[in-house]
Amino acid sequence: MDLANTLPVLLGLACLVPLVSFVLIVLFGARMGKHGEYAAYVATGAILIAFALSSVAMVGWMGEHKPDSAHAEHADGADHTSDTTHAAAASHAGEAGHTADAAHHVSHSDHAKPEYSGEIYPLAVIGTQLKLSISYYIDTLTVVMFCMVTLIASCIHFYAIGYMHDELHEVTDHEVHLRNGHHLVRPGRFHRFFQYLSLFCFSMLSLVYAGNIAMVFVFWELVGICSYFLIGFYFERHSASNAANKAFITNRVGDFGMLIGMMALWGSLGTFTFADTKGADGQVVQVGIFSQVRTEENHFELVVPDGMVRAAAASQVGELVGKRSLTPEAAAAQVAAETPGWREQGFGYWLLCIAGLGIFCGCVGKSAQFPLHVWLPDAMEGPTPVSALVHSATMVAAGVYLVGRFYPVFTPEVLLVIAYIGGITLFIAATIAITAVDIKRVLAYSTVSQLGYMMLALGIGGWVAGLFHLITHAFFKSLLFMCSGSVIHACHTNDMTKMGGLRHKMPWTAYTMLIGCLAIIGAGIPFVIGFSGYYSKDAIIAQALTFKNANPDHAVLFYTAAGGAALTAFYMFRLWFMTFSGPPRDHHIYDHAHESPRVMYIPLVILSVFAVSVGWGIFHLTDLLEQARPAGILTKATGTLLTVTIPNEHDSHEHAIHTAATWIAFGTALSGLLVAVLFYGIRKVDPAEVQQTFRPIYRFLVNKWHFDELYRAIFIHPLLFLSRRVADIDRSVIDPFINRCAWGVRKLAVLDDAIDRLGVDAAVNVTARGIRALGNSLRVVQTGQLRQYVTFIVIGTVALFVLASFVWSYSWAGN
Amino acid sequence: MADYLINNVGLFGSYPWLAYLLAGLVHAALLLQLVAVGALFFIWLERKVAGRIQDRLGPTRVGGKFGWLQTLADGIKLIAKEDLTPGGADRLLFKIAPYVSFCASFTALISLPFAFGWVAQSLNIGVFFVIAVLGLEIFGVILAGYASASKWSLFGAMREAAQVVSYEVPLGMCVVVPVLICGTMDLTTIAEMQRGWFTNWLIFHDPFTFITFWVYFTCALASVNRAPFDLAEAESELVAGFHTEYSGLRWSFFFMAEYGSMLLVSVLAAILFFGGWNGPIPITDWVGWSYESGTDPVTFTGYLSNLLGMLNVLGKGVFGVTFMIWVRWTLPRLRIDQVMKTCLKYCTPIAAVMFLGAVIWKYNFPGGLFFRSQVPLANVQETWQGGGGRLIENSGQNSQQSVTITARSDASQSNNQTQVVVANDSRRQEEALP
Amino acid sequence: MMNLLTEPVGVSHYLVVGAILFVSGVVCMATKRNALGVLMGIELVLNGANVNFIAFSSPALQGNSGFSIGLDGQVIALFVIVLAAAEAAVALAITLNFYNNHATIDVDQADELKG
Amino acid sequence: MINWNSFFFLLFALVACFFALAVVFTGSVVRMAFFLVLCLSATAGLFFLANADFVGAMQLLIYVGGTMVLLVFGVMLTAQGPFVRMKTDGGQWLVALIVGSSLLAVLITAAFRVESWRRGPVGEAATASTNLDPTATPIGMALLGVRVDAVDEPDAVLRSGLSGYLLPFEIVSVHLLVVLIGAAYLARTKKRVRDRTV
Repeated sequence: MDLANTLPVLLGLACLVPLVSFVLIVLFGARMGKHGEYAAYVATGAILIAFALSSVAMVGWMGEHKPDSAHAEHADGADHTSDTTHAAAASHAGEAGHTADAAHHVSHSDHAKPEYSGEIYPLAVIGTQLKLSISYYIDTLTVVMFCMVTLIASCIHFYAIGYMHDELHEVTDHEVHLRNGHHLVRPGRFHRFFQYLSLFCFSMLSLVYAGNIAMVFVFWELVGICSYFLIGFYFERHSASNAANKAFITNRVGDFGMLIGMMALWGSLGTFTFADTKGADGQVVQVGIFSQVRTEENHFELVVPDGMVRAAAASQVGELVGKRSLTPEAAAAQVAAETPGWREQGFGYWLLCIAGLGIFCGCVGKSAQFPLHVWLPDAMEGPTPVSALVHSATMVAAGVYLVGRFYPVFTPEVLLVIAYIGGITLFIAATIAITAVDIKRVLAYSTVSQLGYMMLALGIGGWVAGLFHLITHAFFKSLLFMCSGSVIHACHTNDMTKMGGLRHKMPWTAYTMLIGCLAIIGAGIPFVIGFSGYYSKDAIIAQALTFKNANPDHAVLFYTAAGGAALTAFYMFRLWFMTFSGPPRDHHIYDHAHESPRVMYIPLVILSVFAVSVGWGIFHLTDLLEQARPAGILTKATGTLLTVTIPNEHDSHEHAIHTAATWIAFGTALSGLLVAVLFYGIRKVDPAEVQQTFRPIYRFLVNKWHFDELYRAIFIHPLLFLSRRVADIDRSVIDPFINRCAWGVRKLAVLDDAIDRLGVDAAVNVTARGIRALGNSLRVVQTGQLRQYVTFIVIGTVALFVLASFVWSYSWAGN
Repeated sequence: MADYLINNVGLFGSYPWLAYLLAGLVHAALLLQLVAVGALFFIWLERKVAGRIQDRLGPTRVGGKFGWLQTLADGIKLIAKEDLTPGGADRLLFKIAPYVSFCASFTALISLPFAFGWVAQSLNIGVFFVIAVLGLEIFGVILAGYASASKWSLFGAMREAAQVVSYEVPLGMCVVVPVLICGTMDLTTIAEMQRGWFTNWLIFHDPFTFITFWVYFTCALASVNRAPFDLAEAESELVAGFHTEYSGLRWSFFFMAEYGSMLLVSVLAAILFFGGWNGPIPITDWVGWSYESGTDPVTFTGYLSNLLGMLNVLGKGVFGVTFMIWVRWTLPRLRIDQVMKTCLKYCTPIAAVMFLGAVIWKYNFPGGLFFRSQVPLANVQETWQGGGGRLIENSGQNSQQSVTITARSDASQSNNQTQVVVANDSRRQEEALP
Repeated sequence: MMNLLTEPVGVSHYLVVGAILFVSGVVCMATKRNALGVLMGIELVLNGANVNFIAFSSPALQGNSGFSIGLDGQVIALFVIVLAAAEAAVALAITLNFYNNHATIDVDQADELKG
Repeated sequence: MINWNSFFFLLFALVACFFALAVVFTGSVVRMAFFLVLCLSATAGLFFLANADFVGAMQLLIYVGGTMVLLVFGVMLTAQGPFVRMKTDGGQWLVALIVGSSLLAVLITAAFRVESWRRGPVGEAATASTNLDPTATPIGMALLGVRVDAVDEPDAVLRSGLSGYLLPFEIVSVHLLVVLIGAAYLARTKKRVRDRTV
């Protein structure tokens, strides 16, 4: 299988099929079936095709690049010998000088990873610098993401067919009160829902497929707009439209940062593309971002590329070039000669940091990290399949994905920032989730905190760990959301305090959700086997432990991670118990609750199977990700501005650390679980009392750390104030001015009118009269007599013949 | 025949145009007596059949048994009758009209073969010609209806005009189907290609032709305006339709025309769908009378078999006419709007569909299922078909009357093979073209 | 002038026939007040044209130069015939319409476009 | 000796011309129609003589069987009284005849301009030209886009020019359909404004 040619085609098709279905549904959606029900089949078929294509791609990849278990982290703990040797080598290499390091690299995984990149279609070349093109960049991560997204999306499409069936006919929206007191009655939007889903799938897949940061940005915005549409799907509800706006605007903040990052990269490196673009003859015509930052000759070490150095040292460059004595070539040579020196002086390092931070800023917005995390919980206003697909599994994970993708560019400082942001997010979200009673909001916050986990993991150098958790989390979190969806579908409420005991009514949902919970808390028998979460979370904890050992003064991160695990276990099981166990709290709801249709719980089963097993060795997930690891990030990196050491990830496979991490993860999860059981399972402790005792904290948490209020005070109110002032200025100054102008123009128009009547009209009338007279004189020819016309024609013909023969024979023919 | 005379009889050798004249006269005479005597016979037949159907005897007295001289007697009476012309009539047209009708149905017979090679003037577009000329017949009717300045006549003529003009469409379509299957419009060739067992008859070629035949028959009934389509002379509404004002010989001409065209469409049906002179069982082939490979065109046995063939054709034709008579005395007359509906809403669509079906069938089974496409004895050879071209040399005939004997020898077998091949791939081209 | 009974006819003879048909058609159009008469005139004219086409297409008439436009002439003649039929149908419909509105088919009455 | 081809040509030509003139000089529409039919049939005969048998049959079928009947329809439907007569005054006759005859003169002179047109082929060319292929099948093929008659055209340029008539054929068929519908639409009965003669 010729991957270099087939992969782009396969995955590109996988991107395009949803687009096709989107277009189809946009054009004919309303006419598909009586109420547009076939739109669902179109969209589902499309995504299934995409899934099939990506699986083919995955199989092809596995066939080409065997995932070698040599440096995979063996989560089941077996076969430590190889790991320890590697780890030892790595750690030793860390202290050793460059030579050993280099040797180690050559021996170790720092050969360039398998990747396929290329340009499909050049969009525009502006000047000599800015080159926009549709290009692709495919490595294992891409393929894995494709499989994950398409698989989950397929399940969710099926699920949505069941979940959205109310939209097939007229919908009475009980949350919208019209002025006349009735509820809003509107036509169903079934097909529209699926058209957005298709658009989203297209954008998400293309985002993963994209080969340059500009393209990434475009699809980044596209998934943003999709999420905006889908959150605002019930846009008649104020809450929904507000949530949509909130999400959109918050994301804009992040994207602004991302733009800065992009500009920093492009302005200094002069390219958007990730990988080197090769010419027809195979040698490099344009060096990509990654290989500029981590060049081959110094073993993929992170060094500030020349472009950045010069961009930073603009003044020096300026004076060199400005010198009269130098010809331009000489100046260029001089600059090239000077560049290493400047780099030594640290020029451009901060620029690199800014680029990294900017990119990360976008990720913060998209995957709801600490300052910008407020939109995600409100985004739960959208239909549950949306929450399951967009706001838990794929789009919010896009931020993590992008961090993973841009990992080579991040300096240790940036990584530290990422780690801290992740840690804070993880902690805040977890604490809020404890007190939330809206079932979807609990899940939303848990999503946020899990994303925090991933960011943390990436930030502390756990590249594989973070992305591994991204994948596993995608499965079990979408599973959880869909379960909650089917619960809501059954109870028509989100409030957990009205539920309880539902597991008798809806066993499928209950037990699949139990599996989900176990997966997310990382339950498992230590060193033997466990749910998927067990492996990923272990990896993260282990990495955190390594990081703590490497630089003790950032130990807090490790504690956050560990505590986060405990909190997670607690609130997840709180959710499960409150929903499914115990006596029903609201009998009316309980009596009307029912198991969801098969089309809804079959996807649950499928997903739960993956949620259990995706971490196991059979899927080679970690090995695959290991392939995708960017070259050069296995070396210990130390920050220059901040004192931080990003440890080698393979150190975390070291036996001691691994064992400790496993036990810690297990312990924390277990403790959280026990507390949950204590509170809600066997109800030994009454939560209400605890709330009373810790009232202030409880209030604080219930109010979500007063983030919304804070923002309202800091941003929204000043903005409103400002806009009011502006409006006043508008009324008092600009409007009068406009009115004066209008008055003047009217006067002018009167004048013009006079000219028009006296001058132009007169001329026109005279002409018209003349022509009329002419017509009157000519009308006699037009007798309207058919036969006369015929006669005229014949006469004309004869005349023509005669004339022609005469003229021809006497004048031209010359005889 | 002309060539025979020229080659064998000295007198004509010196004056060939005399030979042509004689030949033409003979042909004309033969056909004329066919029409005239046929008319006499059919009128008698119709009376008898009508009588039987209406549970009476019909003519019995004249000419002893079965009253077989009845129509002759009537003919004599008609000739003896006074030839009236209405006062207000357009005399010229009034007088001419019957002859126009008669000429039409007579002219159509010209290119109608009665046995292999026995055809007055064989055109390679015979079918087309027959249909076209048949369409002319009503013209006389219209003239008659108009010229005799009488409401009844005018109405009758109008109705017939409307009816025939609209029925020509499905009729044409039906006729195209056999043409399409045989790939030629030459009646002789069409008949020759159905040589052999009755399974070779085109009506059994495929389901579509089978249905087509019935549509054809309906439309033929209508276009010779026989009951139930005889609105032109609906005696209960219009006194006698277009020939109300006619009497005597002119009147009888209309009748000859009518029966002539009945016979015509029947024989046409026989040739197009029932194998012409190739009977249900190829007896003459077995006894080896029918023309065989390499033999001279005119042989005695061949002549005999042709005679049998002609009887065969005429038998089929008479059967068809009898069938028409039977239908006439069985079915009630339709209303004009029903007639139109039958044409436009049923016949035309069915014919169109059958045409399509036949096309598809022919394309999928070029040889037919059990229809063994015969190598026709008489074959309109056209040079473009390659492979041998016209065999003017071995038959001293002018290919204007293009009946030429293709020897069924291997050589000309291969010729025909190549022809088939060419035809096939040209068909492919048509398929490929749009 | 050759003896028409003994010598083979050429294109010219056909052309003459065509010309006569054409001209009589034209005269018919020019003199008949009956709309149908005019229609017949048109038919005649088209027929004259057809005769010419056929004459040019037939190699049997082309003297010894032997050049003929071959099949094209006949095919064009076919198209002319078909279009003539179409034209007749439409013209007849128009005539009927005219008759419905004016209770006559005298083309001299149809001078509403008179200037 | 008599050249039968010419003889029949003369016959048909005379009939055609005679009845064409008859059409012109007859008053009654129906008689005109009748004469026209005879004229056209004679023309069809000319076509047969010129070895364009398919076109001839087409002429018979469509013109005589179709167009004429349509015309007679018109006569029937628009007849006021049994015979429609509309007199044309002599002046117009005169003008028409003068113009017509001048046109005739022009055309006939044009007809005899070309030398090789004046007489038909003689000698072996004549014998070659008397037995020509029937043209029905080539025409059918040509209408389907295959010029089987031009397969052995020696001149490559000409051959490339000799493509079939599929497209015109299609266009004409569609055109016929349109005409069918349009005619039906035009001729549908509306309320008749009886006594408003303009």
